[in-house]
Amino acid sequence: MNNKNLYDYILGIADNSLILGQRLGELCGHGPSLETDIAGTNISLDLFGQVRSYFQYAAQVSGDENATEDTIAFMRIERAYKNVLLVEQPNTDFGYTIVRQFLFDAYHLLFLKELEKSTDATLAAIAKKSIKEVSYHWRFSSDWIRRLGDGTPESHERVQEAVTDLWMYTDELFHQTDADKAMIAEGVGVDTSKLKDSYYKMISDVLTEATLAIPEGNYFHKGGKQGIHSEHMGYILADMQYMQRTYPNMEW
Amino acid sequence: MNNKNLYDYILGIADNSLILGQRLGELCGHGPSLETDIAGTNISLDLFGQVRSYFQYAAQVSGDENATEDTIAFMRIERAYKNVLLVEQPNTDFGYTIVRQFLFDAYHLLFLKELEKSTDATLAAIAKKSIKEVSYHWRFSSDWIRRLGDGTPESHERVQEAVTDLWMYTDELFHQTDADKAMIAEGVGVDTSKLKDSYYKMISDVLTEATLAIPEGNYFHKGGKQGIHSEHMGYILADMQYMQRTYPNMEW
Amino acid sequence: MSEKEVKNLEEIFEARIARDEKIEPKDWMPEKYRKTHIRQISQHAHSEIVGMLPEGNWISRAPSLRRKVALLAKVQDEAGHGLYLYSACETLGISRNELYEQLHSGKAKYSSIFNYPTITWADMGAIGWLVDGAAIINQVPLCSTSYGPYARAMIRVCKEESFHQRQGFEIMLKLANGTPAQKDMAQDALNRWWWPSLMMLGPTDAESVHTEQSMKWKLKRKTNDELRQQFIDQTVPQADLLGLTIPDPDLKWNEETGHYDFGEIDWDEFWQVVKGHGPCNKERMNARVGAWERGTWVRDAAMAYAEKKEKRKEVSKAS
Amino acid sequence: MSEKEVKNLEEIFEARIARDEKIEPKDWMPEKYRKTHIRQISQHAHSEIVGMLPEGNWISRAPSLRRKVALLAKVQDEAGHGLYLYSACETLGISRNELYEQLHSGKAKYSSIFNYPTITWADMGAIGWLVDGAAIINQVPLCSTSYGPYARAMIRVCKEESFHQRQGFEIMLKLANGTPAQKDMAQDALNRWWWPSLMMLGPTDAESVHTEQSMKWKLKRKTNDELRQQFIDQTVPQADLLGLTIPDPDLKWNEETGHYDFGEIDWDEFWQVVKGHGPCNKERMNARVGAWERGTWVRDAAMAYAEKKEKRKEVSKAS
Repeated sequence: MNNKNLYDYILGIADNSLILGQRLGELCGHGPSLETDIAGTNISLDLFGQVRSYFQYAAQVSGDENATEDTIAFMRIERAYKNVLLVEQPNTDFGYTIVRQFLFDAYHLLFLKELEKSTDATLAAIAKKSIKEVSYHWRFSSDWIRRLGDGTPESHERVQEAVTDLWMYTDELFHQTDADKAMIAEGVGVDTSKLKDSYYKMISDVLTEATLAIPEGNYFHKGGKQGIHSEHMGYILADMQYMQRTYPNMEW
Repeated sequence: MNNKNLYDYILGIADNSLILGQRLGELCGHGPSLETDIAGTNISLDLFGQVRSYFQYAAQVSGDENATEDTIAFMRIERAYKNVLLVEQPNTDFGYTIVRQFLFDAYHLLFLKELEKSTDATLAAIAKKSIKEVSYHWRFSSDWIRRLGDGTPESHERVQEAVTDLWMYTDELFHQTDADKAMIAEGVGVDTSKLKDSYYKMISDVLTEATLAIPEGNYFHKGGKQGIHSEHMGYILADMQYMQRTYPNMEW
Repeated sequence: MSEKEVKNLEEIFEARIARDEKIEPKDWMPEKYRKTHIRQISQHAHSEIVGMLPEGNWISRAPSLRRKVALLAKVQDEAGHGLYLYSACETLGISRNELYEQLHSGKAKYSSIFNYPTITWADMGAIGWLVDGAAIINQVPLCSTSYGPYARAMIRVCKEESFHQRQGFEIMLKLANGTPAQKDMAQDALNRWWWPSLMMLGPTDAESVHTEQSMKWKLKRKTNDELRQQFIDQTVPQADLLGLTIPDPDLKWNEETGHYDFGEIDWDEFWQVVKGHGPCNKERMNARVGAWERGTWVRDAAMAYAEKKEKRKEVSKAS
Repeated sequence: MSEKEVKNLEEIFEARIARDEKIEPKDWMPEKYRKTHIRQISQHAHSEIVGMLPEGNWISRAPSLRRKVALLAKVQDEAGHGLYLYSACETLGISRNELYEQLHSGKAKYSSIFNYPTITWADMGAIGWLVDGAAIINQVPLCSTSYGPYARAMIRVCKEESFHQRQGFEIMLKLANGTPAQKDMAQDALNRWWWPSLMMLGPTDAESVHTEQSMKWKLKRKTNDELRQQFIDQTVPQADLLGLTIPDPDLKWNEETGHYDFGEIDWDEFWQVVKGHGPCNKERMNARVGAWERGTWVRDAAMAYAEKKEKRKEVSKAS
């Protein structure tokens, strides 16, 4: 592959949307209200739409004429998925689901606003289109953080617990792989280290407004970007890949 | 295949143990006490041991030289699994797990005692060996029915709910497929219709002793023996087949 | 109001319906009209949201990204249909919470078809093709029903349902033209969904209790048996196109009637499922009630937050 | 007892240990001996039951029936070890419930190695080969420790652990001789488990707080660093046999010392995991506490039933 770094870089972006979209898809029909069900499904739809654009591009870049958006989505082994640990965390309850979304959306929005300036025209175009969608995701998740944080004592406690538990996955969002660094050097990739302050300010502002405490933990987990996932990931893939693995080389 | 009916008949027996063993395996390390964990794992072990004997025999009978116990266990599509619906029901809580076990063990024990008389020497031998194990399973599950039924008001209520819910899967145990009928006619298979009264007496006696009500529902579900499973089955198989599907044709 | 006045209002009301005028929420309406509409519209709304479950079951396992996106969009549409229909129902003076309460307690019904399990990917095709197909046949006439909010909701619903049906047929077509494994999967799904789809058009006219009144109020334009015949006549050529066999040995074209004759429907099964004894009645109710109960704290939080916000606004206005 | 009497008893006690006599539950023992043993035995017991989780994670996905059966049997053995060890610990006058309470509250520790995730099938091989390998090195000397019940439990544990280690090595061997995908999987597992396995032998001697006293009581026969060197010396040739590369560029045979030299261990990581910040500390505790809490009603029922049965027996005796 000529563009191994670019290929890896695209997957590094898209796998986050893929796995988060998958997690949201699991909830479809099981939400606390029809409205949240619709919104969650909508976010999942947006994310998978983005994934399709990224993987179609990755398939081109791969130089492998058998590669398609679907082979990339469904036919990799677990160690080859590059999503951050945050997005694979389980749908423990609506609090965890929303906090996971919130912590990702803030990053995602900041990231896309920079990716829009990429020297890679395709990535810039995907970013431009996605920003509108992700702005809505961010509005939805941060509104719910406010509602749950400043709602009832129970909701406050539950969402605080989710914030505290998921906080340790935020730092990985800014971790740079070798492919990331190479792409930053080429002007294609986003230098996420420059987004970190804005990110923590952005989420801290909402948490404060929601009367929630900002966790003080200073230890963080990483590994997802190197393909070292949590034990949840295997089960996500077992379902997600089930059809492609069981009925290989077919069209659907 | 010369022995299609015999092959199907073996699978019809073994798939029950396979899927129930799989369900119990999911619980390993998550039981209410170390002692129940050990017992549950032990039952799972026994069941998988039986499965290996049955499938090794089925592989021979199949006439397919590529068939092995593992291709039979892991490489079929969902519609080709012949287990009853009872054994695929989820591990909702310890009450459901025990009731599922209890309702199956009683049948399993009666069935094996007849299978021991089969004109098929291999099946008779597997049955003979398994009876000892399954007698222990039955003792374990029926003891727990007594404890839970005649324990606390909460345990009584919970186990009663499980009995009521799972009752509708009992009749399928006695449903005879075409392969079953053909094998009964040949003296190989067990005429399960003759076991039905003993079965309901056996479980009703324990339920009564456990101060539990015998459900009055007279509608029953079936379909598993024809490969029409519940929606749970796909997820069981996604996990169970994961490795074989993802890494086909390898030795482990 | 005197009995006479009521009688007078009823006459005016029936005359309006006969002239194809729409009845709107603020208009006077007979109590029976209101009750019948609440029953039918809520049953329809419940069917949409329970109907999300069997299809939702395959979102995590859809075999391609394109299909996953389409399936998500479809299930989302169903949630949307639920939303319009609950809203239409609320115009009749009942709250959404009361309607949920009726669903969760088993007092309200939903379409029995959703009590069958979705066990292969082909079921996503069969549901779109057959179940949505039958639904459209039931629903198209409702686009011109007498109650305005229901008629308007149905126009939107029907448009989307047609799209879903085409999407389902397209899934079947791809399978039917695919590998032997895929073709088997398609045939198997047709085998399992055919008869329940026929039952979706309701009991035979002889057994149907609401037909006459419903006809008058334009809640029904044709009898169940007529609708069923229409569905069969429309679907058989589609099955031929797919190269699939409808699992009914008695099915054959009748030159004389210009319709297909078909075999006996197993009405025992139908009534068993209606009574709650279908393969998934319990799972479906557990899923709905479970989601509702697990969501209580979330809905409470949203309400508490809205109240706080309102109060703060008042305080800031006052100061 | 006077101070002098206690002193006298202590002298007799230490002399017995020096003579390699076993201390039994009913024997007098210094309070510190009792406390140290409760801490170590329970930590060991907790490690067995928490250790069921990372391996239990692969039971449902084992790639063959033979491997599934072996894995089930292994995890069952670990539960069994937990059982003997809790029993041994109970002889020191503490109940199993108190021990669980200490685990669940985070007061008692368990082996940090179990806070790493098992993410591929090869991890089942690596755990058996490396983790059980390191455990045996830790544990074999305990078969002749001074406290009788602990020593006897360890004899049984060690026998089974050796079997587990061979089983793990056999999994690795099969992978290492398998397809490229399998070999990659094996190498990847070695890469991830190597350093945590070295850490299992405990902090460097300089940092180790319990060594001296433990040596005297035969809870320890060698220092952590000696044990670690033994583990490395034993494991390197096994890795060579597998054709796998140990992920340590500084690893090389030292002719002079007759041992392998090895690279710097990341002790920061070790202490982070000990402090509760490993990749799975939270998951492991949630799993244990969750199982315990979900099981309360079951344990209560068993107790209530046993009491009823007892009472009935008394009544029938009395009558």
